[in-house]
This record gives sequence, structure tokens and C-alpha cells, in this order.
Amino acid sequence: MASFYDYFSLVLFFAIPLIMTALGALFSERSGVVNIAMEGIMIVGAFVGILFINGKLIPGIDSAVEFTEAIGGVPVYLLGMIIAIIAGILVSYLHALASIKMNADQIISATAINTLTPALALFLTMSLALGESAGTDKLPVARSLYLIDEVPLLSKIPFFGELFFQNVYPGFYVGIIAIILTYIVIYKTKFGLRLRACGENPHAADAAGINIYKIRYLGVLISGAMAGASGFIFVIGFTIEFNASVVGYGFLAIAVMIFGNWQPLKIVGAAFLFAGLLTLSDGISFFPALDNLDIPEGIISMLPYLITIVVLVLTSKNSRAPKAAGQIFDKGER
Amino acid sequence: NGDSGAEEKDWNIVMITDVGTITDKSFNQGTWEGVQQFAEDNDIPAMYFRPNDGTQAEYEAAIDLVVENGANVVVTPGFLFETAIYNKQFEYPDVRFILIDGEPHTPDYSTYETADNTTNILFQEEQAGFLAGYAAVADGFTKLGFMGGMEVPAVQRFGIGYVAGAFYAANELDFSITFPANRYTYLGDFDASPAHITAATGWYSSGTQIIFAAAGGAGQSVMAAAEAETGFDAKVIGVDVDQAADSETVISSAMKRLAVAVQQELTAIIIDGEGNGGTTLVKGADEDAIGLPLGDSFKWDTFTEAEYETVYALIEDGSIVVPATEDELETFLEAHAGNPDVADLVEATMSEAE
Amino acid sequence: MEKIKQFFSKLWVSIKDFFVNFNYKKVLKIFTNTKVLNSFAAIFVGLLIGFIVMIFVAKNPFTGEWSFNTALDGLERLFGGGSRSLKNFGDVLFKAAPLILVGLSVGFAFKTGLFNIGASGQFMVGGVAALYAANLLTLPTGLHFVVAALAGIAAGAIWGFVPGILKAIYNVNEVITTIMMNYIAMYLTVMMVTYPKVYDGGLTAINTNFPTAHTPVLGLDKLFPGSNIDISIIIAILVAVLIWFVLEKTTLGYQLKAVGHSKDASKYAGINYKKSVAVSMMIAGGLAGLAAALYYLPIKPAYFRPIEVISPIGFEGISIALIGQSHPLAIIFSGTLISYIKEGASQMQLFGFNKEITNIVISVIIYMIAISSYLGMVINKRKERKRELAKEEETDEENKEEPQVKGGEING
Amino acid sequence: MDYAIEMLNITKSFGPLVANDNIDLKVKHGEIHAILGENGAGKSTLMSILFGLYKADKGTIKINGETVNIDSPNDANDLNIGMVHQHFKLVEVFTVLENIVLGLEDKKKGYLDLETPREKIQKLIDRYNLKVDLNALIKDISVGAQQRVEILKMLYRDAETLIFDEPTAVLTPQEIDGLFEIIREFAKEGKSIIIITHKLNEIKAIADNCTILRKGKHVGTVDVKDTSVNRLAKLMVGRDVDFSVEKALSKPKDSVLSVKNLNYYNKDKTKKLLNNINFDVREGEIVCIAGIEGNGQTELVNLITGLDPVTEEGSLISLNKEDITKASIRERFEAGMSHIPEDRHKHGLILDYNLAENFISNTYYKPKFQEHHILNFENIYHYAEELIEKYDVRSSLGSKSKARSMSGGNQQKAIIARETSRKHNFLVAAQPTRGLDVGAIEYVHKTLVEERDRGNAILVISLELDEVMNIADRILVIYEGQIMAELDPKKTNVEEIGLYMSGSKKQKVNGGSKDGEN
Ligand SMILES: Nc1ncnc2c1ncn2[C@@H]1O[C@H](COP(=O)(O)OP(=O)(O)OP(=O)(O)O)[C@@H](O)[C@H]1O
Ligand SMILES: Nc1ncnc2c1ncn2[C@@H]1O[C@H](COP(=O)(O)OP(=O)(O)OP(=O)(O)O)[C@@H](O)[C@H]1O
Ligand SMILES: [Mg+2]
Ligand SMILES: [Mg+2]
Repeated sequence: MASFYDYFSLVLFFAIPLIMTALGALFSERSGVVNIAMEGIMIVGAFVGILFINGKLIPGIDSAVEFTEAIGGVPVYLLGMIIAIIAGILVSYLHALASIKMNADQIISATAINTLTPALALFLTMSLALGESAGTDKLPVARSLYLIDEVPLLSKIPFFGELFFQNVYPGFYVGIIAIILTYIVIYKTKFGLRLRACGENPHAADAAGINIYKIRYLGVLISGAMAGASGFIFVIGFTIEFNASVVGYGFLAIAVMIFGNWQPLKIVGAAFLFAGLLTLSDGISFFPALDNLDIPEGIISMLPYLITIVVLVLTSKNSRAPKAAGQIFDKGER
Repeated sequence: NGDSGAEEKDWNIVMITDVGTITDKSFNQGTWEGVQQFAEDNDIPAMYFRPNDGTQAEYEAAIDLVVENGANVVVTPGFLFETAIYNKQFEYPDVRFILIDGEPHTPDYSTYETADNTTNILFQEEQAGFLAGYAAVADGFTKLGFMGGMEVPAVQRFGIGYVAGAFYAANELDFSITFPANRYTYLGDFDASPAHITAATGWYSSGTQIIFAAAGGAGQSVMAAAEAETGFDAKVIGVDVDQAADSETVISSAMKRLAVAVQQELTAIIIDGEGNGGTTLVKGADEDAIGLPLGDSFKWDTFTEAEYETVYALIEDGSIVVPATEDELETFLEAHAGNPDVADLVEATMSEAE
Repeated sequence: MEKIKQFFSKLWVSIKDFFVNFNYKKVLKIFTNTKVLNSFAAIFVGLLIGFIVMIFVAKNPFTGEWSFNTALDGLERLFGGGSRSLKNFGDVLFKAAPLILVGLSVGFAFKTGLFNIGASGQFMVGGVAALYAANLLTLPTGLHFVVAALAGIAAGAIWGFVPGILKAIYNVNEVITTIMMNYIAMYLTVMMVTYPKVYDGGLTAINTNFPTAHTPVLGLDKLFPGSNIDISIIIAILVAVLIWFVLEKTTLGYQLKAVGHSKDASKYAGINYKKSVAVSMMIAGGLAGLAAALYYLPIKPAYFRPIEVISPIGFEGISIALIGQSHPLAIIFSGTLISYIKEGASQMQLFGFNKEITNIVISVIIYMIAISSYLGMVINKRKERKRELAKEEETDEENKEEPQVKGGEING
Repeated sequence: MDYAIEMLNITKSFGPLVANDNIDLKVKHGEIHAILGENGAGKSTLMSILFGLYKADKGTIKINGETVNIDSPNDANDLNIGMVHQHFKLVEVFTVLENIVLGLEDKKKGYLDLETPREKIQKLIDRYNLKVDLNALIKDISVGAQQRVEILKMLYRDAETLIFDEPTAVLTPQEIDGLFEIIREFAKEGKSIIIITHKLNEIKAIADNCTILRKGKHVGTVDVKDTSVNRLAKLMVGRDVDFSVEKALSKPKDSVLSVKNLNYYNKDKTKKLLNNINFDVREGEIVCIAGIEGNGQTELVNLITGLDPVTEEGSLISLNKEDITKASIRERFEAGMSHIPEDRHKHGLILDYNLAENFISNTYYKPKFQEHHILNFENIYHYAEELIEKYDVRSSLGSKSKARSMSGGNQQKAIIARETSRKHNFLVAAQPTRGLDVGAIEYVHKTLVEERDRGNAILVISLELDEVMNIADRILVIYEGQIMAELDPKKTNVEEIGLYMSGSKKQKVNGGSKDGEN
């Protein structure tokens, strides 16, 4: 039972960043701009956010501990996330500028960002000695400072209390909120309707008097914000040392978005399926029965990816990307 | 010119890193700390150089480059340098090479030769692993696990020693322990990652009480898992250096004093003007180059420093010869550990070529 | 068989007259082509920005205080590091070969309307296959290399074929399958490394001691003394030319590009969409596989170790393809350029710079290329504006001369 | 006097090309004003300027006498100008309702509110009886319905000036009458209507005045009631045009294409799209399939040409006596089929290939164009020049110009050139003249008749009854996937055909209605 609970909390733990990033990408693609720069943006979010919570960006404060003692762990964490969001927005602006204003190929500018950000993060860390000791290429992350050991009352609820309201990071709740908001914004608001229109048929939207460029900028910047936040949440969740990497989660998230057929709820489902499979194969020992089969590790590790492909084969027949995604909008075109 | 006493020669130390970063909590980091310390103490210029790629061609190119740039002491951590050093030690006779964890040889292993300007340093990691395993069992842990980083010789030796120590203690103190083969693994890299957290969490929540993480940065993930474990207080044994500071859950660390060894050799070469060129230094208990941290970092519950000292002594005077390979482990367990039936655990410690 | 001979004779002919009537005018023409100019501008800007970054962090490695000279030393290496000696340049070419081929893998897919993020996976399986062939087969020198290389190509092709066929038949988005295939390749190859017959316990890597299968050097080391160069660079260039030829001059290329441009229109024209997609991905995969073979087979070997990290080379391939704007011949240069910059940046470490500068420069280049056409347009617009203004004045006068120009009659 | 709309000295150029050259247009309240011109004459451009999609380089626009500045469709909306575009501007995967409110949404407590608009729109629907299901997705409704949605979009925005760009190109006679009813209704209410069309009789039928453009220039503005059709045509093209295609009587020989018991269902097998179709096309005759858009014509063409696979047992298609029911597209081409597709942008052309490359898109593998899989560019470009010469295909860069940059008219010519120059004896032409001007139409019809007289069998799918009457030797009327009637153009008239097309009349001859229900 204990192990089963641990399994679930891990799945939640890894699914949340995947979902947030995938939903971010969704905003961009639904507006008609393909954004494979999520990996790079996540890295920036994590990098800047962590610099902030480590006090590197604030004169007078020069350690995470000092900072949290000053205003408390959760506030620091949330502030850090806001900084991460801002950073994410700024970087995604590069992508927006190139692919919306300058009619650049959207793959190219995104690739530039994915190439730039990890390098820049490492470069700055080492050149400006941002880590613990000079010359190191890692930023320390005092993750335990930001853990909420239990939410009063709620944590008393059987099972769910333990699952959702004990030793969680604030990011978990942010993620949940993000899911709900995304769904509402996409399907229940004026902006959502216009966003989807721009991704499907910008010329129709244009004729209806909608400012395509504005909507697309918003779409991309939102994706940047969410990627920035989830990069921060993700990294603080899993390491005590940040070395300018989010271990491919940015790309996995894009896979999840496609897997979820560009629809918020399906994306959430896809993310949980995928995270569930990953956690199962990495943590086969959660399930003694399977564990004792002693299947070669390599095989087990492959399974989540194989299964995903199989599921895709079964579900892709009528999967369709937003029609105008990736296309440059040009009033003249007809 | 050199012969008029070493001091007048102006020295220039360059370390060339192995694959992995300078902060790998392993070879690179340990070596660099040693070089850095020495350089500061004697203010001699020192730097490290990261090759673009982990290939022999790239390693040799790097050596050429730094030597051409004035380096006359080249420190290379990791056995991947063996073939590169083999070539370059002859090409640059006036450059001193320090090769850690390896001995120069040709790619086909047909000839091993260490020139007079090359010093090899090997560690008996198995001894450190043994002490860790012994301590864990003696302290009353009964469900053990081992997570190595990549399966490289040094890591293998840590693991093999750990297994040997655990069953040796179990036999001597006649405790019964469980250490199944699927609790002995090599993670495949030295970096923290969600996958490693998951794996470790899985082990803990299925009952493993203590994990020896000989995995550089990946150890951080094991600690993360231990911290998150709510059911009981899960423990981690750190590696290479005293990792007590990294996490509450680190009960001890299987140390090898890499930095010290590097400093010693640099001193020998530069200060004493001699050095142990042409030889291979094997660093173990006898030179106090390995061991567990004492004092505050000695967090064992029932296992005492006194007991530790006795075991240490046995290894030091050679009355316990700790196994370093799968085969040695097998025979060791038969001879000194009451021959537990753990064939597949032993199997798991080393993938072997035909 | 006859057909194949015919094909290659044709290929040879057109390559020949490519070089025979290769007059300087042609070259000039290439270099005045806006796309090419843009690329060079982009490269320049990239290096410039790299230099600016360097100025900020330039520290004397020993004294530790800021120094402009250090920045200059660094720049000298960044620009010239790759060509300080024949040895250096030989190594640059040597390391460029796999990069060019991976760039071709991605670029070829782009040309045919596919996005191959899977070059990494194709590279990994290609590498293992080549090494297996090198270790397990006993063949005469030379032939052994060819077979090993073919093994690499085959494995890579299979790895590319899977996403291709899945897209063709089940409409599975190739971006996601290729990502998944990367992970599968990673775990598969890690398993295969420790297979006793090929494993080298001392190296904890696949055995690198296979004298007969190494990449031939054919005396190229005489041209670049002391370097590691071998025929891999020549192979890469020939393959690039072949790919260019296939894309531009053959019916296959015509088909594949047509499908890339418009699935529906090519279907209407009776072109087999499914086959084309599968073939494109297979070729792309094969190229990545060949890259791996050339990476792992040289005399001074690279080590294939049981390390659970996805080879980054596939992503370098994307950069290279984009800098070469997916043109096979341009990719020869972009691949070499990347290799050259990496060499230079690596040497900059001697002056206390971090080699991460490489990717900073590369990313700026890519970004500049992305927006270059726009910037070009803006500049042209400016010029046009001026002309327009000039014109308008004239026309206004005309209007004054004869007001109310109207044909036909207006009804009241 | 006060004009609702005044466009004065409008000039607009795209790069070198002057699409509108100093054009004037004046429309009064309650006036129906037609704009006439060849393909590429500048009509859509002029209207796009009025609607704020393009910005004029020069000229002024006045609404009700006041000079205004229209930079975007928003401004147009604010000035109560609405437009139904030639190529509809609708989001396929949105509902009708969403499409109508898009850009002018209501909000309730920050949320999107679709209910308030729904009522307003329902009122409009009833008032002008523009029947359409507000909850249906655009992709599921007929082109006619889509046009009604475009009209509703204008009305929902309270447009006082309504622009229709080639609105009738896609409608049936009945629908056209319906549309004109509504338009007159609008005019009565004092709205001003601008309508672009290539069809002169329509102009006669509905417009008060007509402005004529030629090659971007303003040729003139005439009062329609005292201007003859031929005069209009002459003004537009600059020469006399004869509309009746004069052609010798056809003497059909043996059957070339024969379709037997052809049945076809939609994807999820819920709807029967083709119901037991049987017919033949013989050497030297032109068979026209008349019908309202969306009654199975597209499916029929796709099955004959192989764009969609035949799924039902017992269905048989044979060409020159050989069974091609399961043949691949290329095999059908090889068997002598040529195909002028309905959608020239989607199927007809590879828009990013140049003209020469497009000319060989279904013959590139022939020995003439390749040897050992290596393309023979000399032949390819030589061939291209021939066709350009022979079919007078106009474009900026000749054989090297990208298909995308060519006018629809010329794109169509290019396709016809390719399909009729290929070795074939059977030609399927799906709506070969859609959106083309009379000059171009005249040309296409001439070509088709020549084809016929060369002894080829020709199957034409058309929505234009005049066209059908003009070129057909035999007419098959299709309704809801069934052949309702086989008619001889000399013995029938537009009204009768219209009745069959709308399903209100059914012949008891062949066309398989006997065992139709199964
Ligand atoms: N977006 C554009 N880019 C470049 N040229 C254009 C564009 N739109 C129109 N043109 C030019 O302006 C001319 C007029 O185009 P327009 O669409 O107004 O013709 P039209 O009168 O509407 O033709 P049709 O009767 O077929 O609709 C075209 O021939 C074309 O050369
Ligand atoms: N992207 C473009 N670039 C350059 N010119 C264009 C472009 N799109 C359209 N045009 C021009 O616009 C003109 C009108 O385009 P359009 O497609 O409306 O042709 P058309 O004659 O109106 O035929 P139809 O509208 O029936 O397809 C064409 O002459 C074409 O040259
Ligand atoms: Mg038009
Ligand atoms: Mg038009």
C-alpha cells in the first residue's frame, strides 16, 4: 500500500510539469505558431528562478536559507516562479518576434533558442561564478526549504490527504490551477475562441476583424510563461543541483501535446498515461510481482516509449494539428 | 633549464577532464580539488581543460594543445586516457603525466608501459566499499541496495567491496541480511534525474533500508528519494568524499582521498623535484587513502568507531584481502562469508567480456 | 545491375561537368545569391556577438582581472583556432564528417517535408551496428570497413523507416515517434554494449580493437601531418553531392519533394505517398547511421559506452541543416563551419573562456538566418520607398494635366 | 446627390503589377451595383480595399459623403460595411454560430456568451429565411449554406453596405433566385449592395448600375437596363464574345468509361453518398453531370479517378473494357484517363513547383522525361515551352514561374494544357470553369469540344446550367447520390433540369432506381 501511494505521488509529481509545458505549447500551436522551443524555455525559467531564490539577484541576500528565513519558503518559491515566468516570457518573445513579425521559419528560431539557453546558462554560471564555488557549472537548489509538509485540515483526509496535501511543493497546486484555467480560457472565453480561429484559419479571423498578430503574440508568450514556470517547478522538484538541463522534458511535453491531439483534457490524460508508464518502468520495484519477473532493465525502460507508439498507432488515424500551425500568415496569400 | 633544481623551472599544471563535468562529484571533481589546492598553496598556475568529446583522438589533441600552450604537468583522471597517455608520454618526455585510475597501454592491450614521466594512481575502492557494507550490516541494516553510476571499473570495485563487506559482517556477526540481485544496479550515468529518484523511491518503498550510491551526481537523486520516504528513515551511503553535508539521510560515505593523492604526487614532482614516474601507486587502507569519515560524519547508531578501527586494521594488515572482481568476490564469499547463495547478485556486479 | 551502372555513369558525368565547366563566374554567382549572402552575414553577426559576450567575461586566466587582450586572444582562437596548423585543420575536417552527414539526414527530411528529430537515435543504433560488424566479422581490411559502414547505414535506415511507415500508414506524427525512437535506441544500445562477444570490460565500452575495420586513411595524413584525418570527410562530401543529385536531378527526388510540398497534389498525380514518406525517412536514417559509422570506426576510436544519455549529435544536425538551409551542398560548409567553431571555442579555454560560447555563437547564427530574409526585405522596402516617392511626384503632375479620367458614361 | 459609398481615384499595386489603376466607384443607398471584369481585372482587390483587407496606395473613400480611413476589417465593420468573399472566410471546425459571432463576441461575467447572439441571429434567419443550423460545423454544411453564413455574418454586424464577390459561382438556379430575392429585400431596406460576378445575365437580372474593370483600369460605369449583354461583354473583354458554343452534332461510338452499380458510403457508413450509379461515356461525346453541389459529384469523380477507393462489393468501373475498379491512380492514367480536378489549388497543382515541373507531375517517369531515373531537363523545359505557347498560359516568368504566383484563370489553363496534351482518350473535367471569366470560359469550352471531336470521351461535372446546356451531348442529373434523369440538352430546358436537381421530379428510366433501395 505504502509503495502504491508512493507510486501515485511520483506520477503526479512528474505529470504536472509535463502537463504545464504541454498546455503551454498548446496555447502557441492553437494560435498557429509551432513552438518546439519549450525545452530551452524551461531551462531559462529554471535558471533564472533558481538564481532568484538563491538570492543571487537581490543585493544583501546571498543564500537561499537567508532568503527563506527572511520571508518564508513558500513565498520565496512563488516569487521565484513569477521571475521564472517573466524570464520564460522574455525568451519566448524572441520566438514570437522571429516567427510572427519577421515571418521566420518557426522551427529555425525555436532551434536557435534550444541551442542558446543551456549554453548561456552554463556559460554564465561558470563565467560569473554563480554556483556555490567558483568554476562549478551547477546551481545549488535547497529543495527541502520549499516543501509544504502538510496543509492544515486537508491533509487529514484519508489517502487523498496524504496524496495531495502532505509534503508537496507549491508548484503542484499551481499546476492544477493551470490545467483548469487553460481549459476555461481555451473553450469558454472570447480570447480562446479567437485563439483557436487564428490557428485554424487566420484569414477568416482576419476578415472578422481580429488582430492575428496580437493573438499569436499572446499565444506564444503564454506558452513561454507556462514553460518558464514548469521548468522551475520541475527542476526544484527533482534535484538539489541544477546543471542547465531539464532532461528532455520539454520535448517529451511536445510529444504529449501531440499525443493529446491538441486538446487540453486529452493532453492531461496523455501526460498521466505517459508519466504513469515512465514511473512504472523506472520504479518497477513498486510492484513486487513484476519486479520478481526479473525482466532485463533495458527492456523495461523501453516499454513506456514502445507502448506510447502503439497507442499512437491506434489513435492517430484522425489526429489533426491546428490547420494553420506552422504557416506564416500573409494577408496577400489566398 | 631543468637540471639546475626543480624550483627554478616555472611549472604549469593542466588537468584534462574525463567525460562528464568538472562537478561530477567523482573523478573530475576530486582530481580538480587536489590540483586547485596544491596550486593555491604553492601559487603555481593551474587550469582545467574540457575536451569537446570523449574520444582518443580528442584526448590526444587536447594534450597536444595544452602542452603546446606551456603545460608541463598534465593530470588526466579516468582510464579512458590510458591509450592517449601511452602515445603522448613518449612524444613529450619532459612533460610529467599523472594518470588516475589507469595504466598506459596500446589499444589492443598487447603492451603496457609506463614511461618515467608518467605516474599512475589506482585506488582500492573495493576496500572503501567493504567498510561501508560491513558498517551497514553491523549497524543492524538487513535490507541493502547498491546503485552505481556508470559501470566503470572504479564503481564496480566499490560495489563488489560493498557486497563482500556486507556478507562478511553478516557471517561474522551472524545476522541474516537480504541483498537480492535486483537491488544491485548501475544507473547508466552520473547525473541527477527523475528516473533515478523513481528507481530509488521504488526500492525504499518496497523495503530497502539503505542504499550505497556510488553514482556521483546521481547520488543526489537517491538522497532525494530517501528524504521523501515517509514510512521509515531511509539511509544513503555516499561516495568518494564525505557527503554528510549533502543530506540528512547520508549516514556515511565510502571515501577515497583522490584530492590528497593528487596533491601528494604533485608535491613529489614539483616541490621535491622527484615524483614516482614510471610507477603505479596503489592507494588503499595501508596509506589511509580510503575509508569512512569519522567524527560528526560518523552517524552509525550501534556500530562504533572502535569496531570500525578493528576492521580497518584487518584490511590494512592484509588479513582481509578485499575482492575487486566478480571472480574474486565469488571465492571471497565462499571462503570468508559462509558462502551465501547469492550467485546472481555476484553475477550482477560486473558485465564481462568473453 | 546494368541500371545501377548507368545511373552512376550519369551521376559521374554530371558531377564531372559540374567541375569541368566550373568557371569563376558561376562561383561569383553563387556568392552573390542572396540566400548565401544572408548566411555569411548571419555567421559574421554570430561571431561578433560571441566576441561581445567574451569581452564581458574576459579575465586573465592567471591574474584573474579583466583584460581586453585576453578577449582578443580568445577571439583569435575562435576565428583562427581551427586553422592554426594543417594538423588543426585536418582534425576539423575529420570531426566535420559525421556532423555533415547528420546535417544531411535532417536536411534531407526537411526537403521532403518531414521533421527528423530522430537523428540521434538513428545515430546510436547505427554506431552499435557498425561496431558489431567491426567486432564480430572477420574480413579483409577495407572490405571490412565498407561492410561495417553498410551495417551502420542499414541500422539507421531501419530506425528511420519505422517512424516513416507509421506516418505513411497510420498518420502518426513523425516528430513524436522519432523522439520516442530516440529513447528506445538509447536503452537498446546500452543493452547491446555489454554483450560479452563485443564488450571490453577494461574500457567498459564496446571493444575498439578491430584493426581490419578502421576507416582507411589513404595517405590523407600526408596532406595534414599529425592530424587524425581519414577518408570519412571525402565520403561525407561525396554523399552530400549524391544527395544533392538525387534531390535535384532524379525522379525519386522529384517525387519526394512533390510529396513534401503537397500530399494531396502528389496523390492526384499518382505518386505513391506512403512509399515516398517511408523512403525519405529511411534515407534520412541511413545518413545518420553512416555518420555514426564514421564516428566510431576511426583508428583512434570513440568509445561506445553503456551511458543512458541521448546522443546530442542529432540536435547539432538540426542546427547544421538549418544553417545550410537544407541544401545538401551548403550543408558541407555548415557542417565544417560548426566543426571549425567548436575547435576554436575549445582552444579558447586556454584563455579562461568556457567553450559553451560555441553554442551561443551557433544559436545566434541560426537565429540570424531565420530572420535574415525579413531584414533583407526591410532593406529593399527602404530602397523602394525612395523610388516610389520619386515616381509619385511625376504622376501627380500627370493627374493635374487631365482631371477626371473616365471611360463610359455616368447615368444621372 | 448623396452617395452611400464613394471610392475615388483608387490605385493599388502589388510590386510591379498595378491591380487597381485610378478607379472610381459610386454607390447610392438602396442601389444594387455590379462590378464586372476578367479574371485578374482587379475586382476582388478593389473590394478588399473597401473592406480594409488591403490598403490603397492612393485615392480616397467616402461614406455618406464623409472621407473615411479604412485600415482593417474592424474599421469596415464600424462603418457597417460587410463582405462575402469569393473564397469564403470561415473556420471549418467551428460551428455556424461561432463563425458568425467571431470577432464581435458578447461576454457574460468575463465568459464567452453565445446565447444572447443566438437569439439575435435566429431572428435574422427567420426574417430573411436564410435557413442554416446554428450548431452544425461549417465542414458539414453545403457551400450554399456556407454562403448564407457569410451573409448572416454581415447582417449580424448590421452592415448597411453589402459586398458580394462572385456569390453565384457555387449556387444552383434555385439558390441563385433565393439569393437575389434576399438581395432585393436588402435594397428595399435602403442598404447598398455591390456584387461581383462574371455572369452577364445575372447582372441584367439584378443590378441597377454596373462598373466595368479591365486589366485594373476603370473602363466605365453603365446603367444596366439600357445596356445589352453583348455590350457588357465587349466592354469587359474589349472584343466581341460569342456565348453559344457552336459544335457539330456528336456521333458517339463505343463506350470508353462504364460505371456499374456504383455505391458509396461516408466514413462511418451512416449515410449513402452514391446510390447504385450506372452510366457509360462513349467516344466522341460530352456527358455532363448536373446537380447541386454536395449531391455526390465529388465522390463520383474521386471514385472514377481513384482519389478515393471503391469500398462496396459489386461496384464496377471499367475504362476501355478493362476493369479499373481497384486500379491505382497511375494505372488509371496509363489506361487512358485524364483528370481536370475540381480543386486546382489542392489537387491540380503543386503550388511550390514551377510551371514546367507541374506540366510533368503525372508523366515525369515517362522515357521522354527521364532516363535511368535521371530527369531530362532539356526535354522537360522544351515541352513546357510548347504547352505555354499552344495554350497561351500567361505568367511572370514563363516555364520557370511558381504555380502559386499565377492567377486562378491561368492556373486552370495550365492544368487543362497538361491533362489534354497527355496520351488519353477519356477526360474527367470537374467544374472546369469555376470562377473564370467569360473569355476564359469560352476558351475552355472550345478546348473541350475539340477534345470530343478528336474522338475522346469526356465527362464534365458542372454546377452551371448554362454551361451544361451549352456543351453537353447528354445530361445526367444527380440528386442525393442518385441519377435522377438522363436528358438530351436539345429536348429540355433549365427549369426542368432544376426540378430534377432539387429532387422534386424523377425519371423512370435507367439510373438504377429500380434496385436503388438496398
Ligand atoms: N495578394 C496579391 N499578391 C500579388 N498580386 C495580387 C494579389 N492580389 C491580387 N493581385 C494582382 O491583382 C490582380 C487583380 O486581382 P483580383 O483578385 O482583384 O482579380 P479579380 O478581378 O478578383 O479576378 P477574379 O475575377 O478571378 O476574382 C491580379 O491579377 C493579381 O495580379
Ligand atoms: N501569394 C501570391 N503571390 C503573388 N500573387 C498572388 C498570390 N496570391 C494570389 N496572387 C495573385 O492574385 C490574383 C488573383 O488570385 P486568384 O486566386 O483570385 O485568381 P483568380 O483569377 O481570382 O482566380 P480564382 O479567384 O477563381 O482562383 C492572381 O492573378 C495571382 O497572380
Ligand atoms: Mg476576385
Ligand atoms: Mg479571384
